[in-house]
Amino acid sequence: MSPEEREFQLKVDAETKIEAKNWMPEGYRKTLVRQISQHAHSEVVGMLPEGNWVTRAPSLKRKLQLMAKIQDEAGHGLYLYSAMETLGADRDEEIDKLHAGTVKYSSIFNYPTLSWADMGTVGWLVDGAAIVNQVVLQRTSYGPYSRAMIRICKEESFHQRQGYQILLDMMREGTEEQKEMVQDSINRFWWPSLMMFGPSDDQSPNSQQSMAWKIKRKSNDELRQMFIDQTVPQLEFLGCTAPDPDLKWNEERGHYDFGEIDWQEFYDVLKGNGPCNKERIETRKNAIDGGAWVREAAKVYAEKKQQKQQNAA
Amino acid sequence: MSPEEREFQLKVDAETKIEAKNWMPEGYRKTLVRQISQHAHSEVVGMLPEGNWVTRAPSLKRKLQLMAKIQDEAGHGLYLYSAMETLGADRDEEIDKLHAGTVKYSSIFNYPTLSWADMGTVGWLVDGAAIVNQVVLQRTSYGPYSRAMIRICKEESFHQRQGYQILLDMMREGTEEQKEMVQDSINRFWWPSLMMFGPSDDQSPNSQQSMAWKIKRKSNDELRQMFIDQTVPQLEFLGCTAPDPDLKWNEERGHYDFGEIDWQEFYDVLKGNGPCNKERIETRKNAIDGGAWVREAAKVYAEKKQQKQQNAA
Amino acid sequence: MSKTMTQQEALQEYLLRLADSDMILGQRLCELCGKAPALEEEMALMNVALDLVGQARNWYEYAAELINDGRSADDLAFKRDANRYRNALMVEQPNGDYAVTMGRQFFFDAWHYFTIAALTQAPDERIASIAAKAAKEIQYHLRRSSEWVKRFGDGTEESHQRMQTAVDDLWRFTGEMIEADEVEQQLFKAGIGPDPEQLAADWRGLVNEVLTEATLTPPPEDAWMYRGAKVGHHTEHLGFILAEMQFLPRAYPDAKTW
Amino acid sequence: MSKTMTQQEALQEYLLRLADSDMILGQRLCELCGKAPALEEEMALMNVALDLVGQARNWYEYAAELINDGRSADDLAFKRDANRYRNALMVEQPNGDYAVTMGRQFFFDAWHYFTIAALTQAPDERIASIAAKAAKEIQYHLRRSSEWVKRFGDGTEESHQRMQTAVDDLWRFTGEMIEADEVEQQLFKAGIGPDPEQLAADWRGLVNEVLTEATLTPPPEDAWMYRGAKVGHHTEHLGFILAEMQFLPRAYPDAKTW
Repeated sequence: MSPEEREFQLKVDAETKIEAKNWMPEGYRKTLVRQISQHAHSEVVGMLPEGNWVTRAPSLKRKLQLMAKIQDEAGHGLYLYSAMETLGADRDEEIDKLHAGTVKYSSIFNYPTLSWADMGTVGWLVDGAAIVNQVVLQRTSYGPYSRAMIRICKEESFHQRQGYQILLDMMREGTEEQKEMVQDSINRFWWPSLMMFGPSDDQSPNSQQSMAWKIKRKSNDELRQMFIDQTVPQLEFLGCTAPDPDLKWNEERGHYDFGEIDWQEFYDVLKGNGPCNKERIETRKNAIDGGAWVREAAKVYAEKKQQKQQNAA
Repeated sequence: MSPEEREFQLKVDAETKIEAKNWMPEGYRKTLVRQISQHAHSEVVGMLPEGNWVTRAPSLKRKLQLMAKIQDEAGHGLYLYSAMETLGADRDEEIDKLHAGTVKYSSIFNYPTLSWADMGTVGWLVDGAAIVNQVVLQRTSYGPYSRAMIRICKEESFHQRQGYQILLDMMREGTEEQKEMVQDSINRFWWPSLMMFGPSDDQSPNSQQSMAWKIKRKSNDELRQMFIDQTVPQLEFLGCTAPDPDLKWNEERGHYDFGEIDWQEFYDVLKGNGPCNKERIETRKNAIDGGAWVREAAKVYAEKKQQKQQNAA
Repeated sequence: MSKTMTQQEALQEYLLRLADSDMILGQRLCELCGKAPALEEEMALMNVALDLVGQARNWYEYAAELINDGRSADDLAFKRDANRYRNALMVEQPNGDYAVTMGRQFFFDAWHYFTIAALTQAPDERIASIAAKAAKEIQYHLRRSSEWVKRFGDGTEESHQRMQTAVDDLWRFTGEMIEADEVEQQLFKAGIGPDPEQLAADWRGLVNEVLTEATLTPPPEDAWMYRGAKVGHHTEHLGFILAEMQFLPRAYPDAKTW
Repeated sequence: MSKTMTQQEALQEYLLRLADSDMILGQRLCELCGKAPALEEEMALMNVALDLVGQARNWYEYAAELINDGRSADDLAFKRDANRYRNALMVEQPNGDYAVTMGRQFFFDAWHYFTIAALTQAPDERIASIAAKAAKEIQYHLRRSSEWVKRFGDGTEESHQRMQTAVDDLWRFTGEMIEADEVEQQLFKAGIGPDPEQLAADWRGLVNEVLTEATLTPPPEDAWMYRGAKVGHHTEHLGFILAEMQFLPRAYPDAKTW
């Protein structure tokens, strides 16, 4: 280890935040850029499954809530891209990589949203799983990322409660059809939500270095267990079930046991073979490529304006 | 008059049909090409206001009827273009003129279809007005046009009865909302239907020559009066009213009197300032221009196939 | 419109126009979710849409109270068919390219701005207070949309061309916004609504100013105008918007909550 | 699917699949009204759509009789939400360009052709007679769509490229059509439905033949396949299709007739 690396690691170990201006190992920078950009892309792509229902929200209240949530997500994307740019990465370049398929986003957004109940389930399970990850990331070693996480977590928790409330209202006051909608939605999103924590620890080779650098602070399996342990009581409170016959409390472990994840599906979706991979990327690519003339016009106009001001000065 | 012209006029006067191979005055040919192509374009553009509701037809029966009607209209377009081509005109060229705005189609299709009841009203009033015109045109002097009209009239009458039945069912067995829908639809289409017969005779300078050539066989005002006289009893039978306070039976004339048409509106729509002029032409233009590669592929494939057959021979 | 409209009826009608225009424009902007030309625009569009649907809710709630026939604000939004909707034709036009989106927004914002400014002075406190909150939001909408019209008009050759086309195409829907009918005349006389002549003059003044600064050619004032929204005769677009927007409440009529 | 499905339940389910696929493909073709690349195609598309919706009506009517819970054929078509619809994922895909429209049609027609041919032999006379009428129509559909696939594949460079892209993009929706689930297995065993293995083999054979003649590359048979329609898990498109298609019966629930 070089003296710089040693000093860096000491700071990390002492829980001193690394800032943009500080020296950092190239691997640390790269890992962070990859992780933050994936996270930012996920916020943006994550707007699409919600956008799919925002035009069909069933009441003014729910429509406004969903719109506010989507707006927050665009905001999260912006903070995160900014945090990423402090590491010298370029937002447009990273977005190009997303569109070319060389950088990923959370696979969960490759699942379709098929009923209004999915707006509840996405809030409760998907944002819920994200929060479990993000709560830990509030203490991540890189300052700008940590601060973005603190801000984002607060809003995400709000979204999660709102999502849960959608389901709870439907289960408590809804018709049989609405209740069925909720259960069907949970059936579809349960396993994909568990997959959000990534492969199991023995299949996750990059994790160890990330743990040492305190980019990552808990292992995939630890986070997944935390999520399940907090989620099952909420599930029961709803009066719903999980599509997992092996899910049950293990007194000895003090945790819920659960069935084996379908890793084939996980890797399929990751490889591009998910229900909506093609549509999601196409939509984003069309938006950005189709908007090139808009951004160009804004740039040219700003230059003209600046020129005029200079001429006037 | 040249000897040819004299002979031609004698044939016309004797009610002998003029055929494609016969000599005819250039003005006769031009007038016919213009009239038949306008008629063909009207069949095609006329599919659009119906296409607007075919995806929203309220029952299987009505959906099937509307689809069959639209299919018939495409067929009418094809017969008419064929009749037109016997006069040496080119379908693609005439369609280009339509898209460029230099050839017209029936202005009625520039009005929007805003409710399901419009599918009844268009059948009853719009096809009804068209039939009044077309019944007379069955005896038009040009053979191919006359024969196309005979075939078309039969189908149009069927459409008209179906349209009337839609309205009648709604008026007799419908809810208050459905009845209101019918009356509103009649209110919107009444005057535009009367305008379908064109300007009043004193404003219609081309008519006289067309009458002499027996392309046209009755004047605009005569046809309009025929239409009103046959339509008012049907309107009363429906239990609906016309948006014309001056509409009433004139015992002396043996006809219905009616109020003054808003000729300003008529000329506005004709000039392009109708509610849907822009959309209608855009839709047609996009269909044909966007389909250029399709037609080209079909042509190239047919050539390749022919080439192969020749090589094999 | 009925000849014997009471002031209360005129007011209900007017509130529905305000609410419906907000709602439908908000809905159109929702359609753009995930499809905007930049992430900053995603945020801004959803922000504007959120303001509009929020304002719609306020107007619907007040309208529902006045109508007082058991229908809620949600019923007014989700259970009326196109012939009952009273939004301006402008706001139901498709999003088109971003020049159309912004042109539509600008023409509407300009109308909205002066209308709501007048309503902040209404003697009806409920109206005044809804308007006061909305006025601040609309100030931002108008600044934003007029800025985009200028960017496009005075940006690149392509953006100028697109913006001019959008202005020309949308122009025919501007007439009915600034042309008062009986309802609006009656409310003005009652001291509630804006002065129609003043509104038209203000709107024209601002639109001319912005288009001119944007190096665009304002279409002729006497151009042919499309009318009908105020009596429920919309363009063919509205039916499709409502089919999508109202699907759930209509498909699940027994659902009491969502 | 329930584990204790009776043969009658399996049959009802199967009839709905047939009906729904016909209905949704018919609906997609209706969307093209006035937008086809030639007037001859307008006629042909509407002709095919008319056949399909007509067949849908026959299947719905029989299904309604068997289900016998008071719902009519119209109720089955216009009052079920997406989770109850059982059409193949293929037919709900958007029209795209004409290569997509025709590729979708061809993949479906090939399945439809062999399926309906088998059903003409069903011991249930109602099924056999509906199938017999449909079989003639489908023969024409299949001839037409396979002809277009060949025209595009072996036409111009552009059309070849578009057709290959359409085939590649649509391929993932073919798997579930020729992969029998419990319902289809049960009906086959009862002598009603087609032999699943035979159907798959026939479909693959024909598709390969046409694609090859069209100079197109058939995607790999073991490619990843999208599934779910048979249990009501559709793509995101279906909800929008139904919102539009079902609007009137849902918006006017008291209307007894139209």
